[in-house]
Amino acid sequence: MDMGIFVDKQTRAIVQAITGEQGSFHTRLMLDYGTKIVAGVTPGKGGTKVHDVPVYDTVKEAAEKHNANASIIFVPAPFAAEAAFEAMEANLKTIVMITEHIPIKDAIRVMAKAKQLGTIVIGPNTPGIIVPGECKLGIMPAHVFERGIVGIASRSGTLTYEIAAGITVADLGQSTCIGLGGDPIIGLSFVETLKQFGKNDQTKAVALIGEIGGNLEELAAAFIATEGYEKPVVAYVAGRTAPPGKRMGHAGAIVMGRTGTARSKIEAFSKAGVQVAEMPSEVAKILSQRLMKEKYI
Amino acid sequence: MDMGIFVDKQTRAIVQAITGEQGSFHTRLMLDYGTKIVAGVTPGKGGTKVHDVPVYDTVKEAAEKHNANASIIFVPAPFAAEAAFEAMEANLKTIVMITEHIPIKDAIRVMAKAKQLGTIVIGPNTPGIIVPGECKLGIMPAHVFERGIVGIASRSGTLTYEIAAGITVADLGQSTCIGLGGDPIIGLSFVETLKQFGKNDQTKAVALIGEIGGNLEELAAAFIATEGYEKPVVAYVAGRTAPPGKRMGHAGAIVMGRTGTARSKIEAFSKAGVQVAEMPSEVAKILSQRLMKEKYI
Amino acid sequence: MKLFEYEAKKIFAKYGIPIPKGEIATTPAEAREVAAKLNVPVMVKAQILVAGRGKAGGILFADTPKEAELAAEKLLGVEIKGVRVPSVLVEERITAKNELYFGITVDRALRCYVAVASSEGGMEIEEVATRMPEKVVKVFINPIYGFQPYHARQVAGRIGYAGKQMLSLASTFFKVYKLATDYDVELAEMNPLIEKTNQEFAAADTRLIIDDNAFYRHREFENRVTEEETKLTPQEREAQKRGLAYVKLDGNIGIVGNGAGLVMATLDTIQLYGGNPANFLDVGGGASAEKMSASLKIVLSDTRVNAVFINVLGGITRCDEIAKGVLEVRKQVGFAKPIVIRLVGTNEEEGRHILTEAGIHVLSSMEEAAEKVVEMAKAGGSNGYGYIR
Amino acid sequence: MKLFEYEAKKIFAKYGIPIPKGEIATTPAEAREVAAKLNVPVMVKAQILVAGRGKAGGILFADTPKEAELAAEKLLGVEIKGVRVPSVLVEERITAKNELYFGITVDRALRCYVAVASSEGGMEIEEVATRMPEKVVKVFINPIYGFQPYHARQVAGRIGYAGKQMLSLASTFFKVYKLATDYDVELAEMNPLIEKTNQEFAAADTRLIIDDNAFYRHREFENRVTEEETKLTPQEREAQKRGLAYVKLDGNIGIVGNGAGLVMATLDTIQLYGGNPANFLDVGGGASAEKMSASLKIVLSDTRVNAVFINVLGGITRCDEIAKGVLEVRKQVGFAKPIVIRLVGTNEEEGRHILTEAGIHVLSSMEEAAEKVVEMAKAGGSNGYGYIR
Repeated sequence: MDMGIFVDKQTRAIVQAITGEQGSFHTRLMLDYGTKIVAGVTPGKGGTKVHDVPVYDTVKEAAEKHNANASIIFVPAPFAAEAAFEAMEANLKTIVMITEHIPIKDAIRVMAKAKQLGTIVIGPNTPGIIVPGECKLGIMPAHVFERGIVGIASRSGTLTYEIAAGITVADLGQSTCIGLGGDPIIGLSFVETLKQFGKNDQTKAVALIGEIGGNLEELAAAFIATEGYEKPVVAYVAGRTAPPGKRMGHAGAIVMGRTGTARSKIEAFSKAGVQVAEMPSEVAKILSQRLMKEKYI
Repeated sequence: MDMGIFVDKQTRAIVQAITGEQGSFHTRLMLDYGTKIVAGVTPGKGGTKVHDVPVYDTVKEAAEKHNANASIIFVPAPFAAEAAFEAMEANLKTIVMITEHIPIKDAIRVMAKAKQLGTIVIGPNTPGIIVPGECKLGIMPAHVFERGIVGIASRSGTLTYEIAAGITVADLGQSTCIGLGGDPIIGLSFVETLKQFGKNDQTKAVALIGEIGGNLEELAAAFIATEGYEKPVVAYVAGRTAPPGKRMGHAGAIVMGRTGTARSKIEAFSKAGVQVAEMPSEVAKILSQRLMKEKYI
Repeated sequence: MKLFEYEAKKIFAKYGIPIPKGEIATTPAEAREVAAKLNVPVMVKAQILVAGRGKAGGILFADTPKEAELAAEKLLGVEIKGVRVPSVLVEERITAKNELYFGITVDRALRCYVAVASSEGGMEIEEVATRMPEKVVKVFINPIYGFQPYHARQVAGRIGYAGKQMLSLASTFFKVYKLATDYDVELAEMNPLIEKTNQEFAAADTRLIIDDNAFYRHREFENRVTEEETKLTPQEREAQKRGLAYVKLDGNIGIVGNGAGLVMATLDTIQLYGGNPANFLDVGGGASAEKMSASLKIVLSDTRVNAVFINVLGGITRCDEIAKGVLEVRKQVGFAKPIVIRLVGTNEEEGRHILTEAGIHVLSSMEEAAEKVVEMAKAGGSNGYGYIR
Repeated sequence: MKLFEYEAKKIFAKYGIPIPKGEIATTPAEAREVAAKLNVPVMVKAQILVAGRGKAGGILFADTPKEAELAAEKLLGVEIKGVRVPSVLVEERITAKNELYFGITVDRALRCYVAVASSEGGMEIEEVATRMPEKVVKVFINPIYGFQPYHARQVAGRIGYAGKQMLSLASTFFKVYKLATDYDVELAEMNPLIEKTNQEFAAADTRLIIDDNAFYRHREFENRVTEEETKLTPQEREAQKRGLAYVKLDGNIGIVGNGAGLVMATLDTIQLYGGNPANFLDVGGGASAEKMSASLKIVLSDTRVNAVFINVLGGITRCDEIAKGVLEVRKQVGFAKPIVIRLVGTNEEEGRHILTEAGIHVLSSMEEAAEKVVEMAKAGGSNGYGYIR
């Protein structure tokens, strides 16, 4: 049985920009977690090693020699889209883009190619993905996660750890925790993630952590309502107090005119029967109640 | 039974740049031949008519209102690639590009999109396609063609009429005569056309009319040899006397360094067992002999 | 980054998009000169970046140079929707037969650019979309093949134009797309795009928002950013200099946290408990002691603030670094305002230890801390009552 | 259109691709000056567009300015492979540790651009491909996504470079691709691309062929075309002016036909019968009487021609127009040389009628006509023996 979605113990990942500060630091943490980091790529540094991981000049070479199927990208923003193209062309099917500040125009092109090839792109501007106990392809602190039954999809970083920690403390744990990314253009939507969690046996409930900007939450609410989603879903939406026209830290967290308000999202969830937590700590509480009611715990 | 390949009596075509001199002139000739020209397109001339054919501003509108499935393009070279994109997006599946002098860069993009969508592009720089008695989507003189059993694929215009006329006089006639186009980048190759003729019951023999430049003839020869092509094939290759580095009228008819010589093509055909005519008039003669031997006539 | 109307219009004009004749003026006398030069009835338009400028009285009409001068006098230096008017655009007044809309923006859900057009311009397009959805034409742009001239013609046809006018509109739409791509825009908009009585068109008002993340491809805006800085509050300026995400809000509780989502949630929680945040400040991931102390100093320097909430959940961020940063501030500038600290996560023990050693109490629950800080702020944040002295 | 080496190098340099220092010279004195200015051993390179220039003695070495002057004297005005040398490029001589190859060209069969590289440069790449196919790296370029920097790195790695040299090579390859796309090239080539003893690289020789059909996007080449015209034969110049496809050949039988393929086939047939065509001339599709007469006059004006073959199969072209054009020429300039006419197809009857009325005999079979014209040319094309007087 699959423990989580998108990645697992068999995932063989490369790290793009492995020789950089971030890349090298998190390679060590991912290796420590047990993730199979099979190779790294930094153009011009081919032939060297980082934490005993061999480094190549091109993704093609790294992927072919080590039979990789995933990549995590730490490449600086101006070159990150190109890095994603390189990974897609090398046939890596899951790509985590940690990089922040990628121009929208570039992100749009990356997602178009990903759609064509059927590549899963997590991010950009994401903490990554973790299937506790199996695989961590990201920069999240491992200690707040515990193998369990809640699938988390979030547009945020630290707030996710906050809520995940609550879920861990409540002894529910996570099947997978996935950061969709804080940018306006990201590879995965709540709807796509909900579909995956729907098919995943390990996942008994889903937590959606949204924020202002865009309409991914509204689309998720519509999907849940029209499809009659079977697993319990709890939502939290950050940014109720955010003024319009201001970016709240994330490039994607902005109310534009009348669209993208927390209110609109919360109303949409409520209408779809999704319980919305008022405070981060409530997410775990509501999940516990719902899961008890449904006799999962 | 299909009489020919790619087009037939059911083909419903639009003419792009129908209000131009060429477009209007050949629309009349195609209508006279019985081709279903259902609409025309010239931006800014929507609402007018040409030879009673309604004109629209966009291909989308023309195609949707008249349920078209093909297009013939007379649009000037700088806008011809865009016209092809418009036709492809409107879901027209057979596109004849009469236009000459389209830049290579543009043609490459057109062919890439066509491949993606599965669109058949005939040309550019082609006289078009004719299935005698059924459909003429092109600018060739109709009187040299007669319904019959020889499939012709050619990179040339007038030379094709010369050879087709000979085949008509020899009472063999044509199942389809298709001009691949005289440009370096064209939508169909001899190989692709051979495959179609192979599947077409009406076609009992194939005439390939090549010329210097590129290696489509060599590839056709290799295909015939390795696949064991079942129908008799006769070839003619123009340009034995052409000096290297000079364009012989067609943008594509050029010997570059050592590649693209008539000699190389003729040798390849001969090696593949394809009889090569020395003079245009010999094509019909050889075909008659071969077909008599195979008891088709 | 939002460009002023006159800046945007310069760029539109560069692409051959027709705009009304006009010039910028920063004094009433200049406005008079421009109007005299134009020698036609003019509009005097406040150059501010807030929406709804017209309704708020930011656009005045003037039939003579003298009237233009008076109009400029009325607008310059005045605050509209809380923003001071630094300059006015004096522009020929064009009689509109029709007011249209055209814009290129980003569709986040479909992950593509989208062209939006309407025969009903002059008001916000969202309003048209709500009131007359059938009047809004949207064309989603294929990221690989782009917006082609024939798409522009389709759009022009669908909003009701034919013949030469269709061609002329389409040509303008296509130029806007070209501009949008070249300049990495989040929004390029003509609203209203005016159909004149002579059947021609002019972009009477334009908006451009450039993707900040693409500035490295548009070095020409670097100066623009520097100019903008002079209009920032001291806190905003300092945060920008240090690459911190800072947004000024209306309240009195200063906030420092790590992670945009967590800080937003902190603001929301404060409000739930009846408090009012004074700012959003994300210290970022993996912040050093130095970055933490810079952040805290920014918040403390805001005179409106009478209590501070530090909310850190350590992931890549280490709690000991945060603690060190806090102590550094106390050493350097002292704590004139009460501060509530919630600190959990990576190196939590070390961080708590550093702070408790220094006599500073640390909380674990975000909600408890939020409640506490709201209480303090309500009490006026008097130092005596402060949670931390 | 082929560019001269020095023209190509200017463009390569504009893209930041390293090239040897050097300047063009049109006189020996200039060559001396350039060499003196460079103050290093130089190469003096004939600027002609034919391949194999080096082997044909078109590149000379010079260690002193005086030697450079002498070398230029040797080359300038001399004919190499039948082409007069109009100028020389005087260029610093670079010691090569290795000679590489890199080029972007068109793959006709796969309908895409292709990047070709080799660690074996300095000779024609087809030769390398024949002799050491394993030394040729080809990357077919996806028309939608293009040649990306990582493709360039893959190529640089595959021809044996690593580290900084790999990065530097890749950067150069990528720039060549950028240039190739911007300039609509059929071929952009560095051969040899030299690896210097200091590990750096320089494009010692470059070739650029621009797609003639894309000139409307590159107006800067229009003057270049005009300049070229001065080097054309009168026949070539006249044909170019009238937009006729004309190629000069070595023989004595002038050819006019309609359709490139048919004219090529006509040349081939003439040769089969033992004749030698003097030219290729395609009058084009749907030619008017005027265009026909212009074409015929071009062929007749060639003093080498002693017999003419007109081969027309009317499709869009109307035989009556062709006939009228022929008569017009007879009226204007007379027929000083025998002419054989083969005329069939659209309006054949009218065309034949016009010509036979005028006493001109018309044939139907291309082969019969070809045989006839060869016979005439062999007879010296004396007017008395001519098929048409």
